[in-house]
Amino acid sequence: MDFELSEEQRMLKDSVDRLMADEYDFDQRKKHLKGPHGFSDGVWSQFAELGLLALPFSEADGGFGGGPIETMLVMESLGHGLSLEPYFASVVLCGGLLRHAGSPEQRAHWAPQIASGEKKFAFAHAERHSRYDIGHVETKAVAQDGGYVLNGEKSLVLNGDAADMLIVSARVSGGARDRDGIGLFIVDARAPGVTRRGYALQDDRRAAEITLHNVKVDAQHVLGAPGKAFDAIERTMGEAIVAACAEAVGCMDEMHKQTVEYLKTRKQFGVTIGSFQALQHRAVEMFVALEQARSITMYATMLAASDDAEERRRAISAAKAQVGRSIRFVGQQAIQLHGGVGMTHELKVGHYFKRATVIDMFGGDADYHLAKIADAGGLAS
Amino acid sequence: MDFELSEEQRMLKDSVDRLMADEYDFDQRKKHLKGPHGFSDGVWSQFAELGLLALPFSEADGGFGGGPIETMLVMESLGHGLSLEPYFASVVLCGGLLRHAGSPEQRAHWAPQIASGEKKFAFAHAERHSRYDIGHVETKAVAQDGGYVLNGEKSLVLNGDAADMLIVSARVSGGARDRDGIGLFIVDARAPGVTRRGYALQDDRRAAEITLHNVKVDAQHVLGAPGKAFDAIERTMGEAIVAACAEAVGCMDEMHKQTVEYLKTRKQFGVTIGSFQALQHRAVEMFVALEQARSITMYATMLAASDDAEERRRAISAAKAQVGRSIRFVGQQAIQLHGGVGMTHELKVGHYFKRATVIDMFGGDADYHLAKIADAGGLAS
Amino acid sequence: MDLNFTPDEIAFRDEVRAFLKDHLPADIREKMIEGHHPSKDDMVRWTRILNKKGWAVSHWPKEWGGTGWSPVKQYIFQEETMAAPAPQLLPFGVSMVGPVIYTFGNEAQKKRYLPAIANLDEWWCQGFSEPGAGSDLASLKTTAKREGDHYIVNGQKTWTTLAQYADWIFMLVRTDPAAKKQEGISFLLIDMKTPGITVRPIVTIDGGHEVNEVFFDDVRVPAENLVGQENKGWDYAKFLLGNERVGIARIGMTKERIRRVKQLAASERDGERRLIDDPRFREKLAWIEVELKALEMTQMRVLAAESKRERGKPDPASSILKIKGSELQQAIRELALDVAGPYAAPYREEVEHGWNEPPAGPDWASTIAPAYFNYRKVSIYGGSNEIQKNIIAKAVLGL
Amino acid sequence: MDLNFTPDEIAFRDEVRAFLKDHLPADIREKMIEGHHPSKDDMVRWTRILNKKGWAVSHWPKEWGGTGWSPVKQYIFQEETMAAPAPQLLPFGVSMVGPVIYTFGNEAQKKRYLPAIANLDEWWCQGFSEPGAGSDLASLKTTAKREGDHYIVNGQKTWTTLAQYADWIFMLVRTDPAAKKQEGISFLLIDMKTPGITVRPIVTIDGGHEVNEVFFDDVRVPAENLVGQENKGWDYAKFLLGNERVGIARIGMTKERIRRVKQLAASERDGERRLIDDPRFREKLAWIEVELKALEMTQMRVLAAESKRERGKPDPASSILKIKGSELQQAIRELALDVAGPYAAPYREEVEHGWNEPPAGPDWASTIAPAYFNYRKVSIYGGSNEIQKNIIAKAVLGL
Repeated sequence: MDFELSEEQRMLKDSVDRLMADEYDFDQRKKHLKGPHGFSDGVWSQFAELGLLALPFSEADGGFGGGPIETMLVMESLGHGLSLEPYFASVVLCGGLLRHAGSPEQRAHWAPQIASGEKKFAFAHAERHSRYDIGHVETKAVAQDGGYVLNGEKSLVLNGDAADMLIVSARVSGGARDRDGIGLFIVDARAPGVTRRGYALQDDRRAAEITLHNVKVDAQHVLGAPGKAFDAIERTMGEAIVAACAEAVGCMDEMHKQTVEYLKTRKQFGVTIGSFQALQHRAVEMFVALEQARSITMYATMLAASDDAEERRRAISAAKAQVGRSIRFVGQQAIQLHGGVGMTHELKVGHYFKRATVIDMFGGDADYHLAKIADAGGLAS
Repeated sequence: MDFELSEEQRMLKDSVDRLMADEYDFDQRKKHLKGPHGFSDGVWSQFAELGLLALPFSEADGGFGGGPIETMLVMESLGHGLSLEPYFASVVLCGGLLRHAGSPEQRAHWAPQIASGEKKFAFAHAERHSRYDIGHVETKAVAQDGGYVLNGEKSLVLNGDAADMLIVSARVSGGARDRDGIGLFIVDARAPGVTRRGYALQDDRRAAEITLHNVKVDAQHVLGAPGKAFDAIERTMGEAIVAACAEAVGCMDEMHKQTVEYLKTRKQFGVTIGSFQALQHRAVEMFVALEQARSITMYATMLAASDDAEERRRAISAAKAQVGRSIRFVGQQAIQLHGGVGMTHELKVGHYFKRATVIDMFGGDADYHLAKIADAGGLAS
Repeated sequence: MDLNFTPDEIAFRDEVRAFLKDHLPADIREKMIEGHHPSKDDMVRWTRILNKKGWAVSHWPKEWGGTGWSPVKQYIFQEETMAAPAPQLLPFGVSMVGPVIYTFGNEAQKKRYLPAIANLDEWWCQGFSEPGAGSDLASLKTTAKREGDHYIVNGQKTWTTLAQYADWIFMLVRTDPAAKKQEGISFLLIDMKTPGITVRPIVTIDGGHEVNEVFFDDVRVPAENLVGQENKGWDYAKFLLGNERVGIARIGMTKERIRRVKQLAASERDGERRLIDDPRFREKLAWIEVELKALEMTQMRVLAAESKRERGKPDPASSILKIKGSELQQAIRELALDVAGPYAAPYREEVEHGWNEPPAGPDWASTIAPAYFNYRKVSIYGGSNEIQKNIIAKAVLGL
Repeated sequence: MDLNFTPDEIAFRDEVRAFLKDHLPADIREKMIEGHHPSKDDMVRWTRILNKKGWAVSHWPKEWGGTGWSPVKQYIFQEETMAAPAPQLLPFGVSMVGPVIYTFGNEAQKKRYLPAIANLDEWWCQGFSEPGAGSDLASLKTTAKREGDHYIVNGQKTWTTLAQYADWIFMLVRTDPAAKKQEGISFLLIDMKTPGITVRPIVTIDGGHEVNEVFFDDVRVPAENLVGQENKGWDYAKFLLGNERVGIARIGMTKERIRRVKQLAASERDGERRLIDDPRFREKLAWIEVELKALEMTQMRVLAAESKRERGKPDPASSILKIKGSELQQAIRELALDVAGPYAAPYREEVEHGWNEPPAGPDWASTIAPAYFNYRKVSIYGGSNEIQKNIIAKAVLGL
């Protein structure tokens, strides 16, 4: 049992923290937001230079062999900075799919392109009625000429509008929610038959609705065995949920810090409002909720790569449930304790509240994951 | 819309309040508890003299024609006093069954005996696995010689050990939880074949486990049409739940008062602990929970006699759900804010906590009733 | 004790319902159901429809257009309009400055201002809060210095709701800087077109523009615009804030939102299953309904006691209405967030005359997250829930 | 960062488990599962079994019977014994006065007292709290006046856990009435057989007798029973209270209760349906498990940082462990109340050597409500959760 970071991990964390400190104060962030895709290409290049984009890939694939802990460190730091860059979509989600489903050739071909920042990826997976079911795929893939033809509608595709490449899930057989029969396909985002409509999210990141109309995919761009992709999707989504939890911890940490700072400086009735016991206790309750979220995220991080699928799933659901509930409490109280100014667009705390809320809605809310744990017979081993 | 009490209602309330004030201080209560049945025969006589035991019966049956509001007033006051007398079992439960299922002859025969306090009744209904389902009856009633023979086991019979008469539910047809096929039978508690084992409850009231072995019941002691008793049981239990809610409001009101009083007098660190804002706010939250319980109890009281069964059921479930949650919060916080002394048997507050907790477990807890409302499509009309 | 409305009250309720059915414009109603904010034009149209009927300022004295309704009827009217759902009337005129003017103003002021308020010919906003004051309203710094027959006003107000539309602002200003906190404050009416006034929008976290900062730079205000006596403004403000409690729980509005959430949950599918078929969802909703029903009874109890209480001295227990009422307004919007699920995430921009197309998912989803964010305000403004708890602790519990 | 125990730690855990399996008497284990309090004899038997193995005072210096285990191993040992479930060792000797004596006592005291503590040959109780003091421990009034080579002790202690069995009591007494609050306090050891000591039971709301009042009427205590220096007792008390935090979250015990509640819910039927088949029940349980898992990680984080911290100066963040740990101990007992349902109501009397027959329903149900009532104490004693929040606000958040 060891909660210390290795020397390399500490350096990694410091470098991302520094990047956020240097490039992501509130005014800089506003500027990044005005970039062509709603983020900063310059910062993205620095992600690449620091090796962040190569982090999760094996050394054989030109990466640094980072695991869930390294991803946690990066995501928490990005959460602190409220980064707008598509790290989560391109590296965590699509990098994960490539690692879990890709052939050595595919990994050798694509990993360096993700790692260099040259190609940005997006995972076109969710559909209109899939909600939190990662096995829900109605988009069709029909074999043709040794490759496949895709038809269907993809929704809420994170980074969908800025992506160069899409990884599309589509069904080669079975019904809408069958675990069997799902394939993954690498598609050029500008390929004929791909239509994208991009939009902003509540937290300033961007996503797209994507229509696939007779989109042709060559055999070499089929990721893994067609029809057998569910496991890779599940592992990737599990890792992504844990990464999102880490990002939320970064957001909550900031909300808590800013709230405590506000309590120390804001005066009312002639004293700092932090001298009121009821507000002190609320700040402590936020702290407890934050630390519980941090702890369970560490737990899930350490089990995210476990080969025991049951243990892994429960740990991930436990993390998302606790983090979800902490997000609600910490976020709502951060606004409440800031009072009126907390409601304004001009203060950073509301932006953390919004990012955290969007994360809460990713991959299943607390109720969804508690039900999963309950159906699995509970958490304790 | 009118929340004022009538002159008669106010006099009723005052008389019960005065009785409790005169006869139920903490030391008197300890004495009553040592009575042969764990309550005071003297106080019981005064109940009769004040007409409380005749309250719900129609004037034709020798009663005062009181309705749910009158019962609410009495029960809330008994809650304030932590009365040990079997008013709830004898008058509310069995009086209710007599009113809803009894023939004019049966009412004329029994109502005066309840009203005079001469006969104390108990409702032998629950069974080992009935939990909160009021239609669960496995005790058998077999027709014989124009009457019935009862066999079975009844559990958690309130006032079962002190009762002179029992009203027993038993099944003439159908399966364990069928709504059809239930009958009600008036049985002398000392009749051959009746075995009783009495015990105290956590809140100092008493109950009994009752075995019925070939107990003969004459035709004249069959209450209502055999097999058709469910509706009368449901109406009675509904009224009883609302009455129990009123008693709980009385308990919570006391817990809140005593806690606020304690906050005003108890000193720590040189000041009264009521000067600490966190404790002030907690006391306010208790107040809110109490007033919400009081309000919803009034609501259910006013609908308890409604002929719209759906509306009535929802209102009753709403009351029990809200009161149940308020009981947990108010009770737990009353102990917490009293600190160590709140944990002791020597302070009255803990006794209110226990009474309220037992009430919470009567007729279904908050989750049970929320599920009922949810299954009925919600509360709002 | 009788929960039921009298036959007269029921007839009144039916009359209100019928009127709303016939006269609430369909486009406004639709907008309210969809969770959009009514536009200035919507507000004006609706107020004038009500005013024509004689119902715009129902609680005012009959002389100035009031109806003479009992508190119960006032309550019924308010609940029915919220449930319709119709826009709530602009409170700054109808519930705030109007009552101050007819209670403390002179005859000239009454004639000048009251009819225009009733018909929304003039849009009012409220100049009470100042930067840094928060719940400590009396710490205000904006000054009004008497020069001849004018006051010269300097300072800044904030959280000024819908000041962007306002013709007039009613203000608390400091006229005696030497007096202690609550004394030395006066109540002024200021024409927003007066030179020296600048309005700057405050964008809130939901992306909306409801509130503003208002700056006053040597603004010359005729002395006749003073309401009541100089340096007595704090009394009028307390009177006004006391009135503000009427209907503060917004029970009718929450009821309407509950109906809406049920409807959305019945329309939205998780695969083949409707969300409303999830028992856990229904139980969460049931709990909100139960608490709301209890609060409605609490509201009625306060209301029933109201008639016996001195006007302008609200029941301190009405703080319960603010606390629980705001919690439930927030709870139902949080549950709506759960219903929208992932489709709460897309952001839909408000454009000049309405909204652009929803970016993704069901049409209705785009207002869900903004409403969740926006309604955090209801436990902050009008005296935060923490302040309300202080009030109850002191005034009711004697702590 | 690595969550896993090292191979050495796993081997240790297995060793502890095997030992518990073989040596924890079945009757004691059964009593613990059933939720009964262990008797004095149970405590003595179990402590001596552990002491024979050399594990009774594992965290003490090796010289006095300690094991030299790492903090992680201490944690594993504690969790495993709670999960067994075995009785917790009497803390007043092992965790409280023992460490004070070996840290601040003289050689004679160490020799006289420590071995008897380790073997529970002498039963200790704690004389800190006084009537009316509550969380303001330093306001104590019991005096000890030096007369020759004795102290004369007068006053009253309260909440003295299991004093009815005690051979000795360790006391905070005021030796300098003129000094200010925290000064002038000394730490005395007193033989409970000394004339002038009266023990009076306090019955708690669950009907149990765990705590007592202890009265001191001119009790003559040899001066050699003073620990450390006169008037320095407050320092020793702070040291002692700091140690008290170890394992305060009682995670292993709550885990064991979760297992128990699952088992009960699987055995209890609502008609034909087992309670555990109710999804709402399972989800409530799942939430307790999730929070407990998070707390376990928090505990481990505190533990991992422990080795780098000065002894006797606990991490202020460990207050989280007290707050959340006590909340979860209460939550699982509240959920057990839901499982017992109506059968929580019957009261079962504790009799001389155990319990009488359960009055109604399943055997296990009779301890459920008393445990629910009794466990309200865990958020009160040892510094109430409100005090813990004050500590975090000040020491961690700097408010």
